[in-house]
Amino acid sequence: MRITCPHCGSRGLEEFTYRGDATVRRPAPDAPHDAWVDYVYLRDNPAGLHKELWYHGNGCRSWIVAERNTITHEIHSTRLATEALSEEKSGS
Amino acid sequence: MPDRLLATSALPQEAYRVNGMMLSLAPQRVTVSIGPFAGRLGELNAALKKAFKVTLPEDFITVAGPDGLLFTRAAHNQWLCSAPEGTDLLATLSTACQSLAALTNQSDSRVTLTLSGKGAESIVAKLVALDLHPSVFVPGQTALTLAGHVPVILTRHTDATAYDFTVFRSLAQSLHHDIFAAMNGGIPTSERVCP
Amino acid sequence: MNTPSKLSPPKRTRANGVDTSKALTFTFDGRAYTAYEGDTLASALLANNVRLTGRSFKYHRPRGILSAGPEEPNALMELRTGARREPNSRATVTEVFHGLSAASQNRWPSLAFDALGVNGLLSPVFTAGFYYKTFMWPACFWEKVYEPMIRNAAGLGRAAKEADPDHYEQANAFCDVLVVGSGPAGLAAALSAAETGARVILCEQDYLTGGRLRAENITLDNKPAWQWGEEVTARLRAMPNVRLMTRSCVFGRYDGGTFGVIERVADHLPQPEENQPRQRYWRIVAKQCVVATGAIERPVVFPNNDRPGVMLAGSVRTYINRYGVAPGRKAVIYTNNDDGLRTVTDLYQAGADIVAIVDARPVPSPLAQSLAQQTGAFLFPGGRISNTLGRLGVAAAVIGNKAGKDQRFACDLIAVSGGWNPDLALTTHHGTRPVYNEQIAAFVPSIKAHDLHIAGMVAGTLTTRDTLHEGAEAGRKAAAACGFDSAGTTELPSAGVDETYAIHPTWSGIDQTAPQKAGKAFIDFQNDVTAKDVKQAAQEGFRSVEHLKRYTTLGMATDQGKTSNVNALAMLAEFTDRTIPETGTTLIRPPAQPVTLGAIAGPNREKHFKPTRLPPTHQWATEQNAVFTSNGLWQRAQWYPRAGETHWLETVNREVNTVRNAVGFCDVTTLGKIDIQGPDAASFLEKLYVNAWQKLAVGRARYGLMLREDGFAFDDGTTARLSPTHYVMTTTTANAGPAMQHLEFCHQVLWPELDVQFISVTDEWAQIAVAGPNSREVIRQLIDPAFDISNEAFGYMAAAEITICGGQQARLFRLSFSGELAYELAVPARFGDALARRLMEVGAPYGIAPYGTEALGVMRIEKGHPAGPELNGQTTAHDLGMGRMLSSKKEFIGKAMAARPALTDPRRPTLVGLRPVVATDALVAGSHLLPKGSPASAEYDQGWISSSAWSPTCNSWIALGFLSEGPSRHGEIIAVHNPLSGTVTEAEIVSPVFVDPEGKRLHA
Amino acid sequence: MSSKHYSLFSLLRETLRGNTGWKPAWRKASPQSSYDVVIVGGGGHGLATAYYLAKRYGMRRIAVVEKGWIGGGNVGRNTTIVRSNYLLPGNVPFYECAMKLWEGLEQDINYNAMVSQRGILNLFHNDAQRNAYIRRGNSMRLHGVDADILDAAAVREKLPFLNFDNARFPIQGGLLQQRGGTVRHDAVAWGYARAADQLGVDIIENCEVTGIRIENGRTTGVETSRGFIGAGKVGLACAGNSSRVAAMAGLRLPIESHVLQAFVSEGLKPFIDCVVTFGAGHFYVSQSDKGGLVFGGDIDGYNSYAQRGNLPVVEDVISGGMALMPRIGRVRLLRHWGGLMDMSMDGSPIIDKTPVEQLYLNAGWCYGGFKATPASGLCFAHLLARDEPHEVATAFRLDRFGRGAVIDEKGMGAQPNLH
Repeated sequence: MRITCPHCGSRGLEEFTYRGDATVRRPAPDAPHDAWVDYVYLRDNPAGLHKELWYHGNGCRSWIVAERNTITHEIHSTRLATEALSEEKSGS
Repeated sequence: MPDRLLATSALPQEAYRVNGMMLSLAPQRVTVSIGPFAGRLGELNAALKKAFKVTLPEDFITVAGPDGLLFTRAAHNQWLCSAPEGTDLLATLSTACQSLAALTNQSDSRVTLTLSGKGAESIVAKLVALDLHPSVFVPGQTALTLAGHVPVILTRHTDATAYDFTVFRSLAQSLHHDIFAAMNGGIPTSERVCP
Repeated sequence: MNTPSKLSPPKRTRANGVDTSKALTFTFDGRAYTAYEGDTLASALLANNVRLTGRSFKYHRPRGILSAGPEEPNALMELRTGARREPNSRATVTEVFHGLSAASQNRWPSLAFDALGVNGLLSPVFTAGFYYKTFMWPACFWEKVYEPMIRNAAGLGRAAKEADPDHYEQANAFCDVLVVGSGPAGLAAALSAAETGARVILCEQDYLTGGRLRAENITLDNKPAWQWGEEVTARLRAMPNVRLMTRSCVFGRYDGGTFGVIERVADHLPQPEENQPRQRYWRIVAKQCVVATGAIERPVVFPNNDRPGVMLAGSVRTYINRYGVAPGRKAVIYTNNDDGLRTVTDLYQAGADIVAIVDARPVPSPLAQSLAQQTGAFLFPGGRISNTLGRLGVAAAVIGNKAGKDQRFACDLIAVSGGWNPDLALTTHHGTRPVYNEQIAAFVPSIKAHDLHIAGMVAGTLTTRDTLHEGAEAGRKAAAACGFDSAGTTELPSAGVDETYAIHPTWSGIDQTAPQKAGKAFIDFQNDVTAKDVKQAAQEGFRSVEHLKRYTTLGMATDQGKTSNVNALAMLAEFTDRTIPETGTTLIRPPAQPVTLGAIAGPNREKHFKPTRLPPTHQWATEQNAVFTSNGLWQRAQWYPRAGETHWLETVNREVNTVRNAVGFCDVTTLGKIDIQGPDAASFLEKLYVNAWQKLAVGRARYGLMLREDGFAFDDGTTARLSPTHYVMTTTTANAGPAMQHLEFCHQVLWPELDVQFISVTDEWAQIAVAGPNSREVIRQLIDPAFDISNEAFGYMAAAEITICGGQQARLFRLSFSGELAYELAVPARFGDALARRLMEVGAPYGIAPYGTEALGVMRIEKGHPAGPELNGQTTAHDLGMGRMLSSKKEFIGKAMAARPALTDPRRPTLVGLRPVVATDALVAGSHLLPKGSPASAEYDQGWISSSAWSPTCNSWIALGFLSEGPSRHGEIIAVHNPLSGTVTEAEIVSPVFVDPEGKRLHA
Repeated sequence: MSSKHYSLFSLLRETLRGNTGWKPAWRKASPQSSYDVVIVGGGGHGLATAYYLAKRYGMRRIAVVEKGWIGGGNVGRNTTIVRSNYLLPGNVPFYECAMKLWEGLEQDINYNAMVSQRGILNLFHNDAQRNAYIRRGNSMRLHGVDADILDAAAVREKLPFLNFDNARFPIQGGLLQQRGGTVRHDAVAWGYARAADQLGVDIIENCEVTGIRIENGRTTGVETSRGFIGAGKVGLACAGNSSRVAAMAGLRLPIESHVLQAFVSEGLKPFIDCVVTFGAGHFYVSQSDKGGLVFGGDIDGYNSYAQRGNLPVVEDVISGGMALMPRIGRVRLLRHWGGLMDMSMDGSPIIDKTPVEQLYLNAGWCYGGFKATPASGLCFAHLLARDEPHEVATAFRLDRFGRGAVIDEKGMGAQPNLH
């Protein structure tokens, strides 16, 4: 598998570390207990398109949001986490 | 007053030659990392432009300033600035970019190994999973990547046949071994070695 | 090596791939033979009339060479000897070199007489699924009797006993178009793609390009086809945008256009030249790929179809045309298609008698008729071979005519063709199942991928002309997909004759009404799976192809069913009254051909399995005769033995005593160090650590604990404030990388609004701990006079940027892991070595000595500081006795989850100290803690020992452990159970701080 | 006369009559309109559950529905290792229960799954690892499980060909569980299927569950590609597909699906007589009764339903093998493949009721499902039959994440790809 780092371009899997589901959002500090349990433990785990976080630790140290198909392993898009998140914030 | 401490090199100074290629330790330079604070990149570039007539490169390349200064992009939001040994780089940069960026001395963090000679590209290709074709990894370009298991900053010299591997000091001996082993293994027969 | 043969070299005719001027000598089972350069072991053995080459796995039946390629199931050998012994090597792809020694395998005492051939007599018992029904009585016999018996018979060749002496390389290559296979389709594809200017890599697993162009007696542009192949190869070699890799097998297609390739660099040499790798493992990343891997011929299943001398018809032609070897003198050809009939002509021209042509097709073939006339062979239209005879090889074929009447013909070769199967491997590695094509009675690729093009025989295209055109088209399309458009079209040669295929499948080929009378009809030669096994499996309900494969072991041998899978599933379809598409087929898993483990591992072996990180004082420590230990990738000095010390414990005790009583020093560079700067640096630290940071004064350091988001402890260390916006954080050695990743995550994903910058300075600073009552005096010898390090000016947990030795920039921290008055002194890494030497000099009057990680560990246990064994990812702040550090006034990572009931349960095992009732009774880390007097049973288990040491300071064994409700139980005597060693030791539960609990020493 | 029971007698009789009397190992059942219990998933766990439900809990009217062919998931794709060398009290009794069931399996189900207790040896390479293994070994001993600590010399005596003299991370010793070993994986599925079938269980292949019918918060059956099947209780045993199936009932699980690769070499004359795990890299190996080295390592580490992995892990695993056994340099890899792992958030399984009434979950097996098969079946059957957890599976609750009572053997936290 190769992942296109928005900064560095196409790189091999070995340069990256996986974190998982990029759609979960850290609850507010005073959020109810269940919201925290959901955030830390529950996952959609879809078969198909999956937004996920990767860390380009052996490269530019960016956190990246990749949209990848978990059945075909095809990567549809990659974005910097900072950009994807700031867009989400300004969009909401 | 006690004697000054003497510096020790992470690797022996002598160059290794095999199969027409050479692996050597690049001259030590002074290096400072520049990490622009939030939203200050524009001001920082303006300040650098004023002081050194350069701005931080957006691409992963190295640009040259006056007095042997080099600026290399080295992380998502970090650049390495280096200068010849003896420069008080931290002070120079502090003056220029006060409060616009985090400045951290990195002079001792890394050492640079230079691999040069005909066929060097095929040796680099044994260690680095990057497309090294000169149209893709162009002379002067830099990449943050892995050489085998070792993280490096790889730079292709502008004369195209030499490469710099900039590596964390503690890993320098390991990387040196790996490059030397790759050199000894020879140039694959399918490799086109440009004259 | 054996002495060269005195025999005259075998005669060759018209070989297009062998240099008959270069004779070589090799041995097989100790006997010397002659070969020529360009021979495979198989072609050379055939030229020397060696037919018996191996024994099958289960029944130990005599077997000969079946094929001329990597699909070979029978002719497997051990090559070379000693540490270079290579088991299960296929003679059909082994290039002969002078001095090659090959040996048959899986036979005893000899190949011609194999005692385990007796297994064949037991074959009525050894049927499909036999194992699962038996060996159960009595139960205890499995391990004692049955399994040892089975294992004794298991496997084929023997792995070398010694470490592989050769070395291997890894390499990476990138291209626009990767072409796999250099037959007519592959060459045309490479040429048409290269002519557009695209970067092309052409991989050929063989040592010569050309594929079937070399195997067939055909012409292109009125010249032998192989000459066209050589011309194109030469053109490709000359093109700067082409990389031509021979002896390079593309073994797998992985994600993102990545292909795994093994290049056999030196396997054709007696041994690699000095420093030359034996093999090189390539990762090739291609934007587009043309698969032109050709096809593999199917055998025909009939009774005793496994005797040496039964060969694939196409392979017979390969031996004749490429190697100039006629594999037999009296031949029977058995085919169900026109392609197989080519063999008649080629064999005839090579001087063999064509005894009979058995054309299994129901409709008589005019081509077969004319060939029979030409060669004087008996023709059996609609016939079949109903048996073969012979002891260690074919001596006769029993041929049944259309009416079912059998006739016997003496022969030494039966060339069989059941049709051709596209070599699908690379097209199914991503999980796409192939589809059945009635026209050619074979499975063809169904994959539709934007980056994959399939051309030639692998696509089911079986004439030379069409494969050339298809190849050229695929190459052009692939290049176009990379943005290279060609102006013209690639010039292709004109094929000599119109080839026909006209297959009519004959799957079972055996007489269903009277099965097995004549003998076993083999489908999978290597694993001895017969038609009857397939039938029985179907009868027992193993009707899925996957079940069939697993139940009978069909297709699981070293050849992975390349010649057997399609025959088997077609037969399964027959037996279960289904069509072939209904029955389906299995996926082919990578590797497409077996690949050498050493090559995949590459240079990462032995001492270089993983990189080594060396701290700045490594060279100096080596000179001090330090004993080193691995701490992650770091090499650290474990202790520094001195002359006269006879045991490591003696050394460590001396080092501890030195620190406790005088002064010692230790390189602690390996701890992770992160430089953190920015207006929000303090706020950032507040999020990371459980405790408060805003109010830490400049010039001070503080201990901090980090949790994971799930509330368990993650890492700890001290962080010092160098300026209002500048901190330097330390992490544990083990977590330096993960901590950096964590910080980046928190900054980029969770709190991007925080204005903070950070960078690792682990390698930047050589950091040395100087500890002991005399440490201040030693530091004073180094530090420049401008700096005051008196206890008043530079108290415990102070931090400062200073200069030493006359202006050398440095950092000084008053930190103590040992509990003594202690400092950590940091200098730029290049001065680390000199600093160690200087410390030895200036510290000598104060009794200085270096100490290693072992003494460091003893002293931290004496002080009750948690380290790796305590911060094992399963413990909470509460467990570590740091529950009260959790700030209630701010948010931090892990806060919410740390409050869960199970994490704060007071019954959780919590950090305690333990001291044996008898000081010299060892406390062993990993022992469990049970109430005194309770039986050694898990229900009484209350905790465990995480760390222990002999404390020279306490003159006793001491330990840290976790004990349920531990802090409230100080003074209680508990039983320390170590059932692994059968010991129970009594120990007192005490505070985890054994030395100087008031902290007087570190504040001194 | 047909040959249903396997015995020396039936074997002899079939040998004499050309093996023509063997009957299908299990019937090709078609779905009935309803069952008392429908198990979703015809893998090892589902089949074992059905068997124990019928055998030990006396349930009748049981169906196992499988979308493909039985045993096609992880029970047929693993590296065949069985062991009970666990550390944490939530796990040890459960895996030991499985171990004991393995030990009597052949006689119980009249099928030879070749349970081979050749021992499993976990190597350690530094003091911290040694101490952790001592803690684990002692935990095993306290639970009545066999465990022994070997020093480097004892390991050398047992496996002299390991790399002792030139290793980056020298071997210091190992934790041995002699009762651990290997089992012929496919045979486990077939054996349970055959035994369950003989007790009247319907094994329905090529029957994909497409929905879970819920009325008033209560499960009433499953929609399948072969029509609706009513069920008093529905048990999910879908391993890597757990999240997909649970989602049909509106549930989100603390599970991610990941790919784990496995590897086999060409057949070799046996030289590795036990299961060995490398402690300084990601590699474990055993040698099968056919002679192949069966080995594996870490999961690939990203969510996947593809049943195949990538080269970095291939390289990582094989270099681990070479580091441990430099003699295998010239041995060849024959095949590698991938399976879907239902990686739970703490690395331990879930056998529990779900918030939907009459819907039960057996999932989260990570890469350890095979060794658990008999106990998983037994405990799931117990739960389905009695509506309360089996005594050795009381910790495997779905609410443990909320409570914090996680069972985290590796101490990696809520990061499934690190377990």
